[in-house]
Amino acid sequence: MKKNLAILLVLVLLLSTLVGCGGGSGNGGDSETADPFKVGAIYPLSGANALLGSQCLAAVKIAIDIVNANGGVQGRQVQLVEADAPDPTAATTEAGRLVDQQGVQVIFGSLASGNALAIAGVTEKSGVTLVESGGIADALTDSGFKNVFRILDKGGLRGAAGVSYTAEYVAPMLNIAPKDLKVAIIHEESSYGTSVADGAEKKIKELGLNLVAREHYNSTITDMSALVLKLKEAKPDVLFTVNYINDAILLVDTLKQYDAMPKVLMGCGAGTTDPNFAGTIGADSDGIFCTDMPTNLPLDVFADEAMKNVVSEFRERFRKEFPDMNNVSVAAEAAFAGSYTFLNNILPNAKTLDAEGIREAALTTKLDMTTLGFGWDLGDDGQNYAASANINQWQGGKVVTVYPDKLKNGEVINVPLPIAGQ
Amino acid sequence: MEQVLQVLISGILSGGIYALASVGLALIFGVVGLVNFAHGEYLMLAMYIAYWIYNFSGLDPYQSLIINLAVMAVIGYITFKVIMERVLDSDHSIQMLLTLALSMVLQNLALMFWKADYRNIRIDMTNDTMNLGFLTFNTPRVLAFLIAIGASVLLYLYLQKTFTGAAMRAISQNGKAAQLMGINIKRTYGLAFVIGTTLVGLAGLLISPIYPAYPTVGASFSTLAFIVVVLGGLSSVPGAIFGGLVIGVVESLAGYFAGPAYQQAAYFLLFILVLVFKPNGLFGRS
Amino acid sequence: MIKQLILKQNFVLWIIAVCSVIVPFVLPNRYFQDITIMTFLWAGLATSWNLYSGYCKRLSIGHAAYLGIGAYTSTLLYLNFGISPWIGMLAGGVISAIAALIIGGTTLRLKGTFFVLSTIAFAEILKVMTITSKEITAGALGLMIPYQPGFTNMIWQGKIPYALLTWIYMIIVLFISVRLEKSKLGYSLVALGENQEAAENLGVNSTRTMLVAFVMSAVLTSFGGTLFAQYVMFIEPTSVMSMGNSINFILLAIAGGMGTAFGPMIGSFILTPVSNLLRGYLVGISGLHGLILGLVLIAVLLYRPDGILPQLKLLFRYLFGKIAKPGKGE
Amino acid sequence: MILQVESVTKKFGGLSAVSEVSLEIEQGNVIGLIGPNGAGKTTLFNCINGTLPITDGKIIFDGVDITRKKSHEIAKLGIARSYQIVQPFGNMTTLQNAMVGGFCKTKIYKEAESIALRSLELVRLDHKKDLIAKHLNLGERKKLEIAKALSTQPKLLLLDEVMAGLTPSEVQEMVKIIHSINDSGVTLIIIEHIMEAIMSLSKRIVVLNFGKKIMEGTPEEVSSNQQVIEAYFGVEDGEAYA
Repeated sequence: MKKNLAILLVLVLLLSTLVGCGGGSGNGGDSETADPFKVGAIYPLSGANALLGSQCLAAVKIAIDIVNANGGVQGRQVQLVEADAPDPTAATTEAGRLVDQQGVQVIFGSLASGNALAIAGVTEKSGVTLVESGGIADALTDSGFKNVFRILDKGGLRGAAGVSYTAEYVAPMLNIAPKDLKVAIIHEESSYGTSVADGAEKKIKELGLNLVAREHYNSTITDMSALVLKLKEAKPDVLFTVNYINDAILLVDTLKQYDAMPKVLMGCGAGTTDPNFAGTIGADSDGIFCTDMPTNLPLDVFADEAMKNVVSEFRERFRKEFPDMNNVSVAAEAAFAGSYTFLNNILPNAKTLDAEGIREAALTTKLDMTTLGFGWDLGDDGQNYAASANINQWQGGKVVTVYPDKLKNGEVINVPLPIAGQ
Repeated sequence: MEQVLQVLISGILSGGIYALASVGLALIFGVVGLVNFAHGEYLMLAMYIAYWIYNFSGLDPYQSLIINLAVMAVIGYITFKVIMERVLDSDHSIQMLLTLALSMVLQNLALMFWKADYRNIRIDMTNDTMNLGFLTFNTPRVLAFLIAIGASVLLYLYLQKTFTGAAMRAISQNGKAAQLMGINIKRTYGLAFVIGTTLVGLAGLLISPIYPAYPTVGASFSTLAFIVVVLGGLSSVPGAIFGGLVIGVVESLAGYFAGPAYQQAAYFLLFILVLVFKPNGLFGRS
Repeated sequence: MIKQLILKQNFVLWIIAVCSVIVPFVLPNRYFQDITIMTFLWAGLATSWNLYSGYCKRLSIGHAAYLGIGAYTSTLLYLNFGISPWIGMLAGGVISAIAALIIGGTTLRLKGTFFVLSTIAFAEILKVMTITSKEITAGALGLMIPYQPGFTNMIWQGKIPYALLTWIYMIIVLFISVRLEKSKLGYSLVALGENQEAAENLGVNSTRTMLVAFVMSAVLTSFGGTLFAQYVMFIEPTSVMSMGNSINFILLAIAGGMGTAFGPMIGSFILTPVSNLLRGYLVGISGLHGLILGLVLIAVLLYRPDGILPQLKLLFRYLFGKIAKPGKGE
Repeated sequence: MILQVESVTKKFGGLSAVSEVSLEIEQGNVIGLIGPNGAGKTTLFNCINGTLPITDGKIIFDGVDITRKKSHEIAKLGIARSYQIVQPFGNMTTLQNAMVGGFCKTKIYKEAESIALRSLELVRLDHKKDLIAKHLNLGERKKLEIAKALSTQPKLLLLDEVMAGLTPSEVQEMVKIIHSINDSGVTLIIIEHIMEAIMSLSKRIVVLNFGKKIMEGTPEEVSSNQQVIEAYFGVEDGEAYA
C-alpha cells in the first residue's frame, strides 16, 4: 500500500513540476520592451519524418542566433520554443502549447502539409502567425487563412514547373515533339507527393503530352521491382517522380537493375534533391533533374554582401551540426529562409507585433531576394508568388541550376541519360 | 509474358527474405507460444549493427555476419531473460501488449541513439545484376534469397535431426507432456526465442545492402511476418517458408497488375480470405 | 450511509468522472484545455474499445478503422452536402455498424492471434481504400473543415464547448459501459472471454453476444471519430486510421484496467496528459518521451497486469476507510 | 420421457467414441453412467448438450428434436451440464459465475441474481458468493460448477464426475446436494467413478464400454453382472484415477 502511495506521489510531483515549469513562463505574450520575443518551431522530430524535421529545426535555430546577434527583432531578443509533431493530432496539441502556454506570436513550421493545416487551425483562432516553409499542399493558402504565410511555392505549381520545362526545353533536346512525348508519373502517396503529382498531371494534360502511366506507392516500400517492370512496359520518354530520399534511391537503383531508365528522369523535391541522393547513387546521378526550390545556390547569386555572409554562415554552421551531410538539404534551406526572412525583413516593418501588424508588414513588404534566391511578394492569400521552382540537375555530385536563366549556373548535360534503357 | 515471369521472380526473391523473417517468428510462436509484435524491431537492430560495423571497420554485412548474429543472439537472450520469461504463463493479451510496448521502446531507443537518419550501406555489389536469358537478377537479392532459404532449411533440419530440435517440436505440440518427458522447458523456450531473434536479425542484415536502416523500418515486418506465419499454419517452419514466398509473389503481382499502392492491401486481403476459407492456414492440417 | 456509498467504489469513480468537467474551467490556459479535451476524447474512445475487446479479451488492433469511418462520414457529408456533423455523426454510426457487422461476421469466430491479425488486416485495407478512392475522400491530401463557428457546424471558437462535448461523450460511453456490466450482455461477454465453451453451455449465444458488443463498440468509436474531426478540423487517412491510434486505445485501456468500466478512463486521465506533457517538455531529445511511455507500460504490464484501477480502488478504500471511521461521516 | 437418445454415434476421424448408444430417461429420474476411462461417457454428454455435433442418430428432449441444435439453444431448452475438469470463469466472483447461468432464462439483472443466489444456497456456497472464483478450492469449484448449471434452471442436469478428487466428507455433502437437486424436480444423469455414491444415487445405471452401451439396469443388476465386472472393474484396477 505504501509503495503504491509513493508511486502516486512521484507521479503527482512529476506532473506538477512539468505543469509548473510551463506555467511559470506562460505569460510572455505582452510586448514589454525588455521581454524576449517568443517564436515557436513545430517540426516532426520523432516518427517517420523526423530526419528532415530535425534538420529544419536546426536551421531555424541558426536563423534566430544570427538575428539575435544583430540585435534581435525591434530591439527584443528572439526566444525559440521547440515542439515535436509527428502527426496532425500532435501538431494541434503542440500548437496549442506554443500559442496558449508559451505565448508565442509567430510559429515556424512544419514540413508536412497535414501538420501545417492542423497548426493553421489552431493559430488562426488565436491570432498567431504561421510561417510555412515546408508544407506545399495547395489547401494551406487556398483556405482563407488570414495569418498563414508560405514562403515557398505551392505543390501544384512545382509539379507544373517540371512539366513546362520538359515540354519547352527537354523535348527539343530529345528531338521529340511535345505531342509525341510519352511521360509517366510515379509519386509517393502522402499529401506531399500527391499534390505535386496532381499539379504535374494537370499541366501535362494542358500541354497535351502523353501521360502513359501514373502510379503511387507508400514511401516505406522495400521492393520496387513490380512498379519498375510495369513502368518499363509503358516505355515513357520522361519520368516525373516525387519521392522522399529512401524511395528515390530505391527507384533509381531498380530502374538501373532492370535496364528501364527512361531518357529523362525529372525528380521533384525532397528525395531527388537530397544531398544524400547523389552521394549514394554516385556518378549515375549525372543528368538526373530535380525540380525544387533553389538550393545550395552559389554565393555570387546574392548581390547583397550582407546576405552573402548570412547564407555562408548558415551553411557553415549547419554542416558543423550535421557533419555526415555533404550539402545542406533543401528542406533546411527553406526553413532557414522562412525564419530568417521573416525575423530579419518582415517583423522590423511591423507597426505592432501582433497578428494585425505582422500581417500588414508581411503583405506590404516586397523583397527582390531572399536567401532562397527568389523574392518575397505575398498575395492576399499569404502565398509567396515570387517563389519559383528551379530546374536543377545533378552534375558531378553537385546540384546545378539550369533554369530559370537568372539563377542558372550551368548547362544541361546528359539528355538523354547515358544509363537510359533501350 | 517475360515481364510477368520477371515480376514473379522478383516476388520470389523478396519472399525469401519474408520467409526468413517469419520462420523465426513461427518458431517463437510455436514453441514459446509468444505473440511477438516486437519481432520486426530485431530486424531493425540488426540493420543498425550491420551499419555500425560497416562504418567503423569497413566490413560489409556479409563479412560481419557472424559478429552481427552473435550480437543479435545476445540481445535476444537479454530480452528473454529480462522480460519474456516473466510473462510465459500470462494471458495472451498481456504478452501481446508487452511486445507492443517493447517495440515502442526499441524504436524510440533507436531514434535516440541513431537519430532518424537513413543509414545506407552501399557496397560494390548493391546494383550488380545477373542475367539468365531475358531474366534479370539483382545479386544482393539473389544472395539474400539463397542465404535465407538456406538458413530456413537448416533450421528445419535442426528441428528434425537434433535432440534439442525434437524437444522444441515436442513442446510446440504438447507443452505439458514434454515437461513430463523431462525436457527443460524454460531453457528450450529461451533457446527458441534466441534462435528466432537471430534469424530475423539475419534477414535484417541481408537486406541492409539494398535498403537503409531507420528507426521504424521494422514495424511493417512484424505484421507481415505474422501474416506469413498464419498463412503457413502457425508453428510450421516449411509452412512459414512457403507462406513467405506466397506473400512475396502476391505482393509483386498486385504491384504489377493493380499498382504498388495495393501491394499491402493485397496480402491483407489474401490473409482474410485464407482465414475465412481455410482457417488452418494454406498448409495447415485441419 | 455516506460511508457505504463511499466504499462502493464505482461511486467514487463516478464522482471523479463527473467532476472532471470542472478541469477545463479551472485551467483557463488553452493548452491545458486542449490536453483536457484530448483526455476526455481518448477516455471515451478507449472505453468504447474496451466495450468489446476489454470485456471479451479479444484484442482489436483495428479500431482506428471506425475512428476513420466516423471522421470521414461526417466530414464528407458536411463538406459536400452541408449536412450538420450532428447528423453526420449518426450517419457515421450507421456506416460503422454495417462495417462492423461485415467485419465481425467474418472474424469474430476466429480465436486469439487470428482475430487480432484480422482486425489489423481490415483496418489496413480500409486505409488503402481511403487513400486510393481519391475522387471521394481526397486521398492522402486529407480533408480540411473550414472554420465556420456555430452550433450546427459543431465548430466553436473557444475550447470550452469542445471540452463539454467530449466530456459528455465520455460520460455517455461510461454510462453504457457501467450498464453493460450489470446486464445479461455484459455477463455473457465476460464469460465468453473467460471460457467460450463453458459460457455457451450456460445458454450464452456467443455469435450474437459478440456481434452486438462489437457493433456497439464500433459505433461509439465512430462517434468519437466525428468529434475528433470536428476538433482537429483536418483529417487524413494516414494519421486518423493509423495502427498507432488503434494501439493507443489498447494502451490506455490496459494501463487503467482492461475489462472494467472505469479502467480506460483512468488510463486516459493519467496517460494522455503525461504523454502530451512529456512530448511538450522533452522535445530536446527526440524519442525520449516515447521511450519513457514504453517503459512505463512495460512496468505496468510486468508488475500490475490488471492495470492501475485496482490499485486506485485499494487507495480509495485506504483513504476513505480512514475518513469514514472516526464517525464524522454520518 | 424427458430425454430420448436414439442410436447416437460420434466418430472422430475413423474412430467411434460413441457408437449406436440409445437411452431413455423419465422425468425426475436419476441415471448413473459408468464405464472405464475412455468409454465415451463425457463424449456422450458433449453430444447431448450440443458441444459436439453427432455423426449419426437422433436426440429428442422434452418432445423437441435437439440433434442439430447448438449448445446455447439446448441450454435454453433446459439441459445443463457440469464439467469433469472444472471450468469456472476465473476472474468473476462466485455469484457472477452463477449469474451467467442465471441470465439464461431472463434478461433482468435482479431476477438473474436471485436465481443465482438460490442455486448457490442449494449447493451451500452462498457464503462465498463474493469471492473471486479462481481463489476457490477444488471442492468449492465443483460446487460452483453445479451451481452455474443449476442457475440455467434446467429440467435435465448432466453431472460429470463432480465427486472426483473430493474428501470423503465432501463426497457425503455432495451426495446430499445431488439428492436435494433431484428433489426439486430436476432429472439427472451422473457420470461417476465412486461406486458407492453412484449406486446410492441412481435409480438406473447405464454401462458404456468402448463407446457401446453394454447394459442397463438397476444398481443391483449392474453390480452383479459378470460382463460389467470384467469390462469395468477389470480395467479399472490398474488405473490411477484422479
